Amino acid sequence: MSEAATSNTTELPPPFESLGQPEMRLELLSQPRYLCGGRSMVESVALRLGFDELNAGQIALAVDEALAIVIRHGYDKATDRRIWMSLWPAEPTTGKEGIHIAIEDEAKQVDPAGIKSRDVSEVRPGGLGVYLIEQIMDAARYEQRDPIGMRLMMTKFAKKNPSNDKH
Amino acid sequence: MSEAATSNTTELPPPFESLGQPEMRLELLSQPRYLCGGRSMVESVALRLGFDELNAGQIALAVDEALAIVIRHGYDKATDRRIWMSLWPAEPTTGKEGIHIAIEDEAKQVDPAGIKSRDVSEVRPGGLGVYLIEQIMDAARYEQRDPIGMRLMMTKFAKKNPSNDKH
Amino acid sequence: MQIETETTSDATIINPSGDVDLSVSRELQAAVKKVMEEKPQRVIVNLAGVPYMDSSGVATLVEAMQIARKQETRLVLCGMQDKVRSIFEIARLDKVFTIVDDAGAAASA
Amino acid sequence: MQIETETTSDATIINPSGDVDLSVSRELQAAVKKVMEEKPQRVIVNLAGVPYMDSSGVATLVEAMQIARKQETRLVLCGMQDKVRSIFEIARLDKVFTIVDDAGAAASA
Ligand SMILES: Nc1ncnc2c1ncn2[C@@H]1O[C@H](COP(=O)(O)OP(=O)(O)O)[C@@H](O)[C@H]1O
Ligand SMILES: Nc1ncnc2c1ncn2[C@@H]1O[C@H](COP(=O)(O)OP(=O)(O)O)[C@@H](O)[C@H]1O
Repeated sequence: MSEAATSNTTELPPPFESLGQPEMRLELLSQPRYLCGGRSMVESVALRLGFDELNAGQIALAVDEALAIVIRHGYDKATDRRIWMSLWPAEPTTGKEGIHIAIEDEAKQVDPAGIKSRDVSEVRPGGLGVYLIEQIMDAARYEQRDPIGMRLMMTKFAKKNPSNDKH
Repeated sequence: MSEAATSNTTELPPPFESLGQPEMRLELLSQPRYLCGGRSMVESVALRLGFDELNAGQIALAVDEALAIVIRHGYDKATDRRIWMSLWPAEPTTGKEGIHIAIEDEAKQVDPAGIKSRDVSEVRPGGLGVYLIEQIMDAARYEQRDPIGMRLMMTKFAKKNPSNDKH
Repeated sequence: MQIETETTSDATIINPSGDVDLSVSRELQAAVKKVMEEKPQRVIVNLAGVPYMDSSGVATLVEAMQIARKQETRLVLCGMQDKVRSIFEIARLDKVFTIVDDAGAAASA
Repeated sequence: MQIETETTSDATIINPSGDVDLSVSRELQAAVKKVMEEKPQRVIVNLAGVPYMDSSGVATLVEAMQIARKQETRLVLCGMQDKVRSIFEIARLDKVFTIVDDAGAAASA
């Protein structure tokens, strides 16, 4: 049990509830024309939180893909639903420069285990969104919100630690 | 009285309550490092709403100035307070391409009439924020929120109408 | 986004400009399909004017490649900016497409 | 933001890079003040690496101009990108500052 407690404190991404009020929180309509606003915001904040341009751009891509998945799959392209994106600097919770991001919706709940990236060596259009998110972020986790909707938690650090294990 | 009713429906910026739920709403901590997120978001959305690059950039500047005024004057540079920015496309309410923006805080209330732009022909550092907002936006109005805080309502159209009066 | 198409004696060149994301990828898809229907020998998609692309844009280009292969059209991508190249690399599609630096090189790639 | 300063025989050149907004304008202010304390004949602020500036950055430069006038330092701005020029124009400061195209022109303006 004490082992579980320890691994809980280092869980990545950290539990949503443990992060407290986000430093930025964006609510947007489920319309593709607003994707640009979400990703631009994240990109410029990531630059301020210590990421270089390439990595800030990739975080923006991960966010764009996550929002687009909610629009296409969660809301079946309905344009009158709401999506929330929350940001926290990773430093206070992890001691490392980086960012935690949550994407939340009020869509039908699905089994998080069923949201998987596919084998990209098979070249076909589509099915890249989850793969890109997993490749870009250091950690990503889908979960069911209480009482409705899904949540994607993501964490990325500005610089990889030479040693993976700080303990 | 009927005159007042007519002029109310064409008031610019429209009354906050008349605009309904914003299509995007950003809540941010009162920290200068997050200004970039607010202005980048607005800039890219303005481009999608029909503004050219120069005007989208100027709207971003107006938003940056408005947020900075809240941080400096409303919150006296406290970094743990909240600011809200809401966006609506102007088309549904005005029939013209453009954007409505609201910036809200929970700061001490001041008399909106006291928030004025200064004479810029007198060259001195500072005091340009309100002037820039008024120059850039087609309409801007400070008001007291109920029950606390201030609100800045702003409207800008993508293209000036050749005739100013549509009626 | 704007999409301009030009036809030379050797190739049809598609020049999209602006971010290609979910809100506009269908426009690119339609433009590519229309060009492919002519069954040109060579189609060049010049991405020099595209600062950003997400997976919906990539999907459109993968689809274009599949059509191209069926009808023996040569499909070449060129002018990729760094951010756009990065999504092709992460998705391991940088070796699947023929990607060259500029429109000049694309004419003979 | 990063600020590099170089000194030639004729001038001190300040090269800020990155957006200049409320979060970094004090760094620019400190760099400018430090340079002004040396009372150089000519100070050039090269804004080529500054894609964005808000009124806190402008205030810093107005302050620099006031110091420069008092001590007879020549202050020249150069390399302004369109967006940055636009705030100087709106604030009607484009005629108050000496603004030239590039560092070469600034050396003799
Ligand atoms: N919020 C969500 N609600 C429902 N399904 C989701 C949600 N998020 C992800 N998914 C699932 O994850 C997958 C995302 O697919 P993705 O990798 O973007 O490829 P594509 O959308 O092109 O098929 C889909 O299979 C979808 O069923
Ligand atoms: N939310 C607010 N709360 C208090 N005062 C405000 C608020 N918004 C604007 N003001 C007033 O408006 C003015 C804004 O100043 P500004 O034009 O940016 O110049 P500066 O901040 O450089 O003096 C200040 O005089 C301030 O008192």
